[in-house]
Amino acid sequence: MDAIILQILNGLDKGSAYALIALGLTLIFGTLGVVNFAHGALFMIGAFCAVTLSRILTLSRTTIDETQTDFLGNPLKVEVPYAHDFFGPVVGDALIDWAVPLAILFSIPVMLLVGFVMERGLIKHFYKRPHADQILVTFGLAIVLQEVIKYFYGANPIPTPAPDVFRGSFDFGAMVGFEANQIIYPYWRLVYFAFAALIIGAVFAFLQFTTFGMVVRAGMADRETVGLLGIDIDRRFTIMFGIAAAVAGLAGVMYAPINSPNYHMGMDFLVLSFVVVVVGGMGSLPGAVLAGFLLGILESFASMSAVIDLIPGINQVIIYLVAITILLTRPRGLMGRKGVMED
Amino acid sequence: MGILEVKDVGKRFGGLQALGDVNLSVQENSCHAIIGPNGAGKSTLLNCLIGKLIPDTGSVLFDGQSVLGRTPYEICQMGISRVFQTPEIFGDLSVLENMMIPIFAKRDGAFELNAFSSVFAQRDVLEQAEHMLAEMNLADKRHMHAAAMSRGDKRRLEIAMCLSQNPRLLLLDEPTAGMARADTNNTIDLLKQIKDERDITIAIIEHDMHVVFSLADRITVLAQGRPLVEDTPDKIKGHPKVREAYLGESA
Amino acid sequence: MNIKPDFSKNANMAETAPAFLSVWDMHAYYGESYIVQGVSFNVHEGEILALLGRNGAGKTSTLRSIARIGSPLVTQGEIWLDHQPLHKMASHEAACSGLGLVPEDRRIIPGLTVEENLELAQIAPPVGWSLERLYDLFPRLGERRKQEGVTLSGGEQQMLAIARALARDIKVLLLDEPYEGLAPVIVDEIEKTLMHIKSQGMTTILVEQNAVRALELADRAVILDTGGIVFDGTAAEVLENDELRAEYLAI
Amino acid sequence: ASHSGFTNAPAGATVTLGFNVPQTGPYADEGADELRAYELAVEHLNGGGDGGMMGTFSSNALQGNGILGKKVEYVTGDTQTKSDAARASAKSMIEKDGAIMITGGSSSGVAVAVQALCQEAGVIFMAGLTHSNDTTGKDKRANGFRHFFNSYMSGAALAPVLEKMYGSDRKAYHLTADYNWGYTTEEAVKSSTEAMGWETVNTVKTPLTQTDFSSYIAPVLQSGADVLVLNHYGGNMVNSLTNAVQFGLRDKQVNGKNFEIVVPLYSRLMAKGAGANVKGIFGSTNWHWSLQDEGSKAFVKSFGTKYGFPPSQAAHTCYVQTLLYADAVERAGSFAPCAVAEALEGYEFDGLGNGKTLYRAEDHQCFKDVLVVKGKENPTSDFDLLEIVEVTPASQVTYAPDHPQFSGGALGTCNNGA
Amino acid sequence: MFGLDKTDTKLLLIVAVLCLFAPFILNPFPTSSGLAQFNAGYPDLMQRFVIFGIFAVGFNILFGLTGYLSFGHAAFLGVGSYSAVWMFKLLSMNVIPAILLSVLLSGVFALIIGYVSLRRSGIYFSILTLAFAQMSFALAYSVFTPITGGETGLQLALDDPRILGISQTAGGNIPVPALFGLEMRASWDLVLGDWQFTFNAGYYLCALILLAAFYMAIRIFRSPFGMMLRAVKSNQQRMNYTGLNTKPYTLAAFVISGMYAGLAGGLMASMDPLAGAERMQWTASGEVVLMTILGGAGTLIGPVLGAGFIKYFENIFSKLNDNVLHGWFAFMPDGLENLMVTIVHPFVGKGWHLTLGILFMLVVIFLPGGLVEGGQRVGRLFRRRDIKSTGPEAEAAQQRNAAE
Ligand SMILES: Nc1ncnc2c1ncn2[C@@H]1O[C@H](COP(=O)(O)OP(=O)(O)OP(=O)(O)O)[C@@H](O)[C@H]1O
Ligand SMILES: Nc1ncnc2c1ncn2[C@@H]1O[C@H](COP(=O)(O)OP(=O)(O)OP(=O)(O)O)[C@@H](O)[C@H]1O
Ligand SMILES: [Mg+2]
Ligand SMILES: [Mg+2]
Repeated sequence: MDAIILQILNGLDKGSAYALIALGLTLIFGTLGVVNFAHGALFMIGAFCAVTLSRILTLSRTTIDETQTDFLGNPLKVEVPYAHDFFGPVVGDALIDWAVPLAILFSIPVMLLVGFVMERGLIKHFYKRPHADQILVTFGLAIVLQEVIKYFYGANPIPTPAPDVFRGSFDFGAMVGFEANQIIYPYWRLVYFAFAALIIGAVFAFLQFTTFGMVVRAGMADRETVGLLGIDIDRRFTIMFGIAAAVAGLAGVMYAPINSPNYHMGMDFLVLSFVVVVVGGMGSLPGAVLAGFLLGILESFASMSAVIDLIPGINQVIIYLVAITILLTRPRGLMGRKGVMED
Repeated sequence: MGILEVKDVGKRFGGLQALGDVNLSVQENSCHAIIGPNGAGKSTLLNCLIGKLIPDTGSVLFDGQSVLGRTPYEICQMGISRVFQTPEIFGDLSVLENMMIPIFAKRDGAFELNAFSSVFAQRDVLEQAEHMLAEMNLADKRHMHAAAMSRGDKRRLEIAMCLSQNPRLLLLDEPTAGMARADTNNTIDLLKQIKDERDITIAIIEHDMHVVFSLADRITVLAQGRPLVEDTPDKIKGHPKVREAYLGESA
Repeated sequence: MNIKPDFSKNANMAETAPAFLSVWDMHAYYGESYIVQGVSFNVHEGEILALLGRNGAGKTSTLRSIARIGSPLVTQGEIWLDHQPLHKMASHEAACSGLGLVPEDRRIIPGLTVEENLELAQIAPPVGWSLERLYDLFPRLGERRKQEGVTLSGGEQQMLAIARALARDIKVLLLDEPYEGLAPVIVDEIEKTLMHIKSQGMTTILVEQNAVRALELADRAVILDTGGIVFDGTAAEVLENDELRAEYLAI
Repeated sequence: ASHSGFTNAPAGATVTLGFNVPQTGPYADEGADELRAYELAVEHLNGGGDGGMMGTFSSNALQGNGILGKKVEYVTGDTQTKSDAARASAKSMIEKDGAIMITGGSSSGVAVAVQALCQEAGVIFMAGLTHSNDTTGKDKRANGFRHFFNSYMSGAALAPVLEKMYGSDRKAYHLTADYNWGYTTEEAVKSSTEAMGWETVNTVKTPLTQTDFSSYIAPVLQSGADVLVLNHYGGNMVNSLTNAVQFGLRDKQVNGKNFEIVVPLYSRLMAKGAGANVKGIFGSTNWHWSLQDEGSKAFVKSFGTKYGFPPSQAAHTCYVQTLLYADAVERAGSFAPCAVAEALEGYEFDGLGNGKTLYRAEDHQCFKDVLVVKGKENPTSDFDLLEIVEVTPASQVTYAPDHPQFSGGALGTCNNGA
Repeated sequence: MFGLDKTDTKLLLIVAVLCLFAPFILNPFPTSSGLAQFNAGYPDLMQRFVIFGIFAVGFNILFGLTGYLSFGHAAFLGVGSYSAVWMFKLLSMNVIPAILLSVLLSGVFALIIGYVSLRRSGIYFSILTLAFAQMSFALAYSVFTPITGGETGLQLALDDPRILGISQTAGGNIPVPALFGLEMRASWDLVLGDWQFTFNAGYYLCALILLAAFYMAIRIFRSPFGMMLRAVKSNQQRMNYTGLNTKPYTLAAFVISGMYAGLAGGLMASMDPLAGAERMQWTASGEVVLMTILGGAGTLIGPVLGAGFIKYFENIFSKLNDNVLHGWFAFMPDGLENLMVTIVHPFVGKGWHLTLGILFMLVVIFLPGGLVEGGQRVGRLFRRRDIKSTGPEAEAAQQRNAAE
């Protein structure tokens, strides 16, 4: 029983990551109809916003410490962050500690800008082109973005911890009456879950309570006619793209403490996020979110050793197995719209 | 008994009874027109005949055999062809290729793995296609992308495609809409000629009364999913209810 | 490659009264094919102009060029609407300047209900007819307001396309075969509406295959052939000129 | 192919070596470090720089005038850490550039694949970083040599230290990467810890493509285990360790003992990726720059002066492999693979960092001291992340060639190619 | 010729000539020159060009004609490779049975996956194929290790049975794949001055098979079957109401292209007897998609060009290290040399991905029809110049120029 509760919690958390990534993707892919292979790269850039901010905050001057030596036997160079100089050691350290949450603020303008530039400079010309061309160009872009990040940050993962107060875990089991140590849960994952819920809610509200969503959907179905009705669809597409980039970026920023960011983390998530979006159903936001959570939870269950012992290798294939089952039983995924990318 | 027997066919869309208790009998080698106000259920009825929709109730017999439960391609292979209300053609293919496909379907059946001979080596098909294009005044457009044609031309192509299959029952959904007058008249002549020569049965939906009255042997008026009257063209012309609900003063 | 319009046939180009909509020496291409070949004409405020010609003459292309859709691509020419240079605008700007087009294939937006299709038209100012008024004109649309637009019957879709244009406050209405697929009674209804809005000052360009019907309604007529203007004059002139009708309209 | 009796016999005044390392993909940084070491080795062989370990190497055959008087040139390629790409790259070096020896790589899959290729083509393969038992076990080849340690050795070296630190009454839970290297490492660590009295409560395989290990970490505590063994490498290890620490495993008490985590195979680059999470965590490693023997010191100095930071264990292995190859050629007096292999087989040497070392003839595995390390509590720099806890002597990690963990496969005979 | 029309015959002949003379065409630079790094005329890469060419040509039969975008074709490549290696292990080192089995098994595999996946279209189909391929990859890498060799790939061993052959050679080595005694790796060098050209048995076998495969593809493209496939892409609805059953058409296309992939996989294993699981990963499926689009989807020669392009970058650009760069720019003054190396450095060697990414973008932005479109544009340019130079105006202009 507690094992199951535990996996549900894990699943919710994994699911919120999937849902958040898929949410950004479905805005571009499900709504604008662009097969965006660069979405993973946007997620990755978000995570590197956190890395960059923490690098900026820890920008240091070097002083020589004569009492210690480095690996070559020379006096050790010690780095003192400028933040200490400007804000004093206490505030300075606190700033460095809070780099990831601060990066949320930092990343929003950055990602919006990235999204706008990407849409205006590139994607704009590809709405009417075949999906295959979209794949090629966005895949090329993804490689370029990755390589640029690799050039500056290297290929190794870069640890980007959460603020000290969020490190470690709490005993969820003990709180709800189970034995101690049976159901533990890290604080940061709780934060991640809450954050994901917030972003998902905000995006839903924006698209639900304004005509924006409807106009963009209409524009995707038939740009020409929407233009004839006096609507500047280009501008709305740009905004939509910017929002999607920002959502992807935020998902990345918040993910940085969970797994150290590296330059190819986007590619690792790319296939999965496409699967989530399609299983959710093309053009459906709630579908993508639902599929994200569903796959997250099922993946967690499949990783239980009792299950693996029963069906060896199930944890390797569960996502795809579920995807196949759903797509075969429901022609348009969980909540797909008719006619979106069916040909 | 007619070649097409529609019995008690009904179809609902959610709360809307699009068709109810439709009974229709189309005699072999006749032209049967179905007219009626917009949204009366005419296209829906045709959809039920070709397997695009499955009626909720009733039965449809073609030449004594039920068409319900068959897939569209099977129904077509039985000898029913349809021209759609908005032209359905192969936009990415050339006009000539568009013309050849139904002829292949006629010759080779629903599937044939004919992967090693050249399309243009199939002389018989090619000749028939060229002939049909010439008949439809489309010969000079044969190498054009079908999608790049004007709409009137597309419609003529679609009719030609259906005719080339030598169907026993040809269903036409507003075949002359958007066609220039001259071509409309050509089409009427062609249909008449084909009906006589090849003993084809035609069921036609049209709002252009000129076409209806030139072609039809019998007319069914459909209103709100139900047949209102069925009679000969002359009787229908003078029918007061039809005049009021459908034809208006201009007819 | 500058094909100058033939002024001898362009009677009213020389008129002094300032035109409301004026198209001057417009050329447009689909890719490499040269379709609109130097079209010029004027329309005065409150006038109905019939734009006629055979299939493939370039009527649709002309309307699309005026509406600045981008395909066909206008390479040269000026379009002025009420002193605003449409030729410098994108299609949505032209629409906001008072242009409304009812496209020939209706272009109902998939995925949206009837009501959403209409609401969409009222997002960008200025707003025209209210939904209630539109539903009064086309009661069928009112009944079907929650239905997805593309599942409407052909005629209902046509009504929706017209209603959508009226939902915006426009100065010039471009109608591309608006009667297609409509029952005769509805056509009568729409003609009445056109006369009504004309009396309120609406300027209309009407493309229609049923030339006689269009000419009876219109004040003036322009006839197109292979992308160029072959006649520009009053509607009555065409009705009286058998030669013209036979040559370009085949009636 | 030339007619001197073996593949790519050097004809002119130069000899070409092929450095086949991951330049793209997750191990690109490791590959870059390997490449630095190779370049340094070539510099030293050609008589440039300070000579590095050539001065401390027990063999004096190398003169700093290239190999057999021929200037050493090299070509590089990208393995992408995929066996296909690695073989393509190695083939191009052999077929196009005339490389006479191929070396490099940073995973066992690649090492095994390229080793088989070199056997077939008739060139020598000097493995880079490869830790799986199979490389010199069931997939061993006569033309391939490994200077790196292996899963068995990790287990054998770790067990005594773990016993000393954590006692012999422990319950271990293994998370294992679901592919060959993971299997051999799990088996090795399991059998050596069980031998000293530990109990293995559970072993769970995790997919290669897994990035978030939470659902595997979370049940660990419920199992009653008090040690978690992470048989993961690279990104998998960084993530699983990070997740384990996130879940607070290290702060827990189970069975009245502190919960502990063990990482059988450590590398400094991984430790850097995992950041503060490695503090106090034990594992084994092939070599570390803080070793104080003369060879290591010379190498660190030479490398550090040139590049500004200390070398990684992968760099060390690659450097040493190049020297060993060159030395064997000098001693054999020929580039012919079989002659070189003969010179390497059963060869004993010293001064290359891990003390006295033997290239065993039976399986071409190097036997040398293995380091047990621990994540440092107070690192002074980015490189100072691990501290050496124990240098396990070679004798303790040596096993019989027919040890069950290495069974199957045959070395075959050396191939000179054509 | 061969039942092809003139342009197709020309195309086939061009491909034949390219294949035949590839060892010359791909090795244009003398071995001693700095540019020799750009030579691609060594057996392994030449084999790869044609093998991936076959793969892409087959993929294009499905994607180019029907528009169904499969993201799982690498699975068939993998199945082909595994079957071939198993054949080498169990039966003999002759490549013929190995290749036959690869084609057959991948065909069966494609039939099963295609039958299920083709119940959906559009993106849903793509994701279904992706899911199947990813499952195959994940399982091959882990649970199926006993059959697939897992991480290290499936290899030959000295103790394999090889019932119709020998387990090991007299010298105690594993025998190599051969065609009735002709070893696939057998090569013959032609040295002409500073140039060296290598002729390799395996390459020519692959090239012959590519020609056959290409010829078949032309026939399929031009056949009624090919036309039906294009019709499927254009309007399925119309197909159905024309009395045609689209499902067997798409399934046949899927199986044929799966068999092409299996053939490529079998050849790959025949040239280099090892089958790695990465061959089935989505990135490998993605690669063939990229090859096809890059070259020009729906064109005959495009996929082959695309395959060559990507493989060239992967194998040639990744080998350009700083050492090589310094070699090139050595003639410059030191400062300039270093500057040049610094500029070029990020784009070669470990930066080859970057170059590839940039080229993908440039090609798709400026040549919407892929490389073939680029070729056509160049062709048109020449033709236009021809017309110009023969036109009367041009003549007049020339005369004027001469007079001045
Ligand atoms: N899929 C559907 N869902 C809901 N209602 C539908 C659907 N398809 C058709 N209808 C409704 O059913 C009615 C009959 O439609 P049908 O297309 O058969 O009319 P029709 O007689 O062909 O009219 P028209 O002459 O205008 O083409 C219409 O009111 C239409 O709105
Ligand atoms: N997308 C396109 N690409 C290329 N050519 C086109 C395209 N659309 C139309 N054409 C060509 O342009 C010409 C004019 O077409 P247009 O649609 O304007 O004619 P139309 O007068 O509206 O005819 P109809 O009465 O049949 O609707 C036709 O010859 C047509 O083939
Ligand atoms: Mg209808
Ligand atoms: Mg038109």
